[in-house]
Amino acid sequence: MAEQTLFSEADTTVEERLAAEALIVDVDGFEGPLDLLLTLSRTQKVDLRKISVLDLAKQYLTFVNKAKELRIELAADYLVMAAWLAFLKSRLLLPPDPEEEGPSGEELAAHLAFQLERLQAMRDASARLLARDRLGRDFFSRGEEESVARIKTVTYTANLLDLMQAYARIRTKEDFRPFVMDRDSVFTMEEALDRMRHLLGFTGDWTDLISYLPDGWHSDPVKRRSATASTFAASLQLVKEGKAELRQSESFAPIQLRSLNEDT
Amino acid sequence: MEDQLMDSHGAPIREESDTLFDAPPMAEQERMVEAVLFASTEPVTLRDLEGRMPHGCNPREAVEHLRKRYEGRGVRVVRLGDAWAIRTAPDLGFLMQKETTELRKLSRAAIETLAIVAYHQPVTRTEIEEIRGVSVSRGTIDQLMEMDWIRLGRRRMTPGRPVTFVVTPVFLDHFGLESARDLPGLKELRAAGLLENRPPPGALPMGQGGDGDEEPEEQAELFEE
Amino acid sequence: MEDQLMDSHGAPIREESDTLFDAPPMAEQERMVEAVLFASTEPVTLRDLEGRMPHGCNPREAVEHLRKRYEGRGVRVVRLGDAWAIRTAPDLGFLMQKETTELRKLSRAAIETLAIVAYHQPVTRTEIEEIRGVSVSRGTIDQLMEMDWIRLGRRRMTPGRPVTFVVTPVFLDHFGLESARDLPGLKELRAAGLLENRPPPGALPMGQGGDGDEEPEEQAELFEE
Repeated sequence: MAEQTLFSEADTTVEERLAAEALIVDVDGFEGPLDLLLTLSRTQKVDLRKISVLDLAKQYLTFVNKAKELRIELAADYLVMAAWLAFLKSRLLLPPDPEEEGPSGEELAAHLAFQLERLQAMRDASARLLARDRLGRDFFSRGEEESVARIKTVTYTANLLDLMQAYARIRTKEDFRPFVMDRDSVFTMEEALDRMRHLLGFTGDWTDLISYLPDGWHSDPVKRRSATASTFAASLQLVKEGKAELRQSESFAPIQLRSLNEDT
Repeated sequence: MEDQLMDSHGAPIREESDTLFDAPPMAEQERMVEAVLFASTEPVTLRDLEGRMPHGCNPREAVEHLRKRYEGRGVRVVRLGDAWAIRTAPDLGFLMQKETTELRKLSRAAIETLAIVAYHQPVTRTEIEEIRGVSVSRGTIDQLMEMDWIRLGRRRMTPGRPVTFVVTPVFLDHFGLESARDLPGLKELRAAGLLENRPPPGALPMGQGGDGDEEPEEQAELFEE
Repeated sequence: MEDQLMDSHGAPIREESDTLFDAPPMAEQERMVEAVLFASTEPVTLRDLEGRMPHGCNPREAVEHLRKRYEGRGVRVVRLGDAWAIRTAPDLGFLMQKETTELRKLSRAAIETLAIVAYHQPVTRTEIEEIRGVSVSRGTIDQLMEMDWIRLGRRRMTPGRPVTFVVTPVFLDHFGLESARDLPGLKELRAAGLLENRPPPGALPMGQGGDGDEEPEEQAELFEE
């Protein structure tokens, strides 16, 4: 950045400096860095094809520095462009490094000039478009549409925008559901506990814990895992409460559960 | 147009100096009347014509020329009270039948159903209901089929072999699409600002972050040729 | 004009022996086209004309005759893509102050985006952003689509299959263009290479905004055949 300040005062005339200040006051009016570059390029008063990209890069960097001095917040786009132009400037000023990969400074500069010329061309084109004779201002359509009411048919219409918005509406509806609603593969411990407290009354003898899994939670591995875990946790809770007891004949054998209330 | 002095009713004030300016030639006056009668939303009176045309014009004569010119043509210059208008020749009224169709907006249920068929085709009725979150009435499907915007596709190779729905060439034509695959995806809709609601950050359910809502295998089926 | 057999609704009676009757003479076909074009505020397609006119008519030829007939008159027969319409002559606009509608004010971004779509069509959103050097703001595309000046074109056959935008017949009608080929200065711009989509040498910082939110692999999957 220190390097850029070298240019900021030395290379600019009073006129240019005033112009730059006017630009800064107006910074909100620019539509992005390319637009700003195009505006700056006007101070060179030459055909865009003959523009000096190096001068333009210097002007831009001066502009960004001034904005900083005046504590004007520049959008990230402008700063990215500033960094890129600083890079371009160094490439243009330093002799080419044969080791260095990638496009040369001249190629990059030529492309930037092309982009500016293309943007200017589109600006001119839109102005020419708007200057054309226009329907409803210079020429007119039939004022009184004739309706010869003879056959009346109802046609339902919709346009593409309706269609896309309808689809968007449906698809975004889900974005607003509470998070828990989407966990349809999770069987919570509260649910398991509820279910087991209820079932325990009907089962007197030792029963496989797996048989307590709710219907529909057996086949899908994700659901089965969740239901098994919560059912097991719930059974531990019941044991702790003294309502049931658990047994397992050996490691990895089925775990069995029995109600204690039945015995007493 | 020249500046004109207007009286309190907006009609031009005739002055002696009028004769200093030549009125446009009659052929030009006829053109003017033709354009005004064509573009006006209601019949135009001679007085109104005079008010609009340059100084010194003679709309009565110009209208008369125009009326003669249109004799035997597909439209005629007709007098309605003290006003003039252009009307279709009565013998050609049979060509105007299409003008009388009444346009109505498609109902929300229908447009949503249509959107789902377009984006998810081939899609079964059950799937439509799952996506919309409400049941789809028989009438909605019937209406869309009657309009020839959707039709039956192949039966799905799943238990029950449910029928599927796909969109028709008439649909593509109406919506100016070359194919259903030209429809923008959710991300593109969002990027184009067509999605009003952005979910609050962090509240995304799993699989909603990307276009996870489009199941690849369904979509592949979608565009089978 | 000839007498025609009419049914109770005033429509000509078609008989089985359609082919026995020759199509109406060209002068009569011209009258029919004249009546239909006059009656409609919207452009009418050749296809629509053909559908309305009796069997065997040649609306293309009839409309060409009609166009010649109206040369130099107060209204003109204009071509808009494959549709036709009657519009007032632009030099008479000054007579129409009453009809002038307030043209919707477009933002600079919207106008530039419109011009880019018109001159570069079919064009993707990313390309628009590359040319303008700034991301397309939310709602700009939306607004132009709502005005029915641009619509979706074919998807680009590049990775990501991005949607493209093209201008509509309504756009052509509004700006009095026969087709997008008649855009002012199009040839010169093309000759100067300014309508090319030149890839930047290496990576440029600008115009990259739109790319991030398109997932090539998802989209490719989406539209696999």
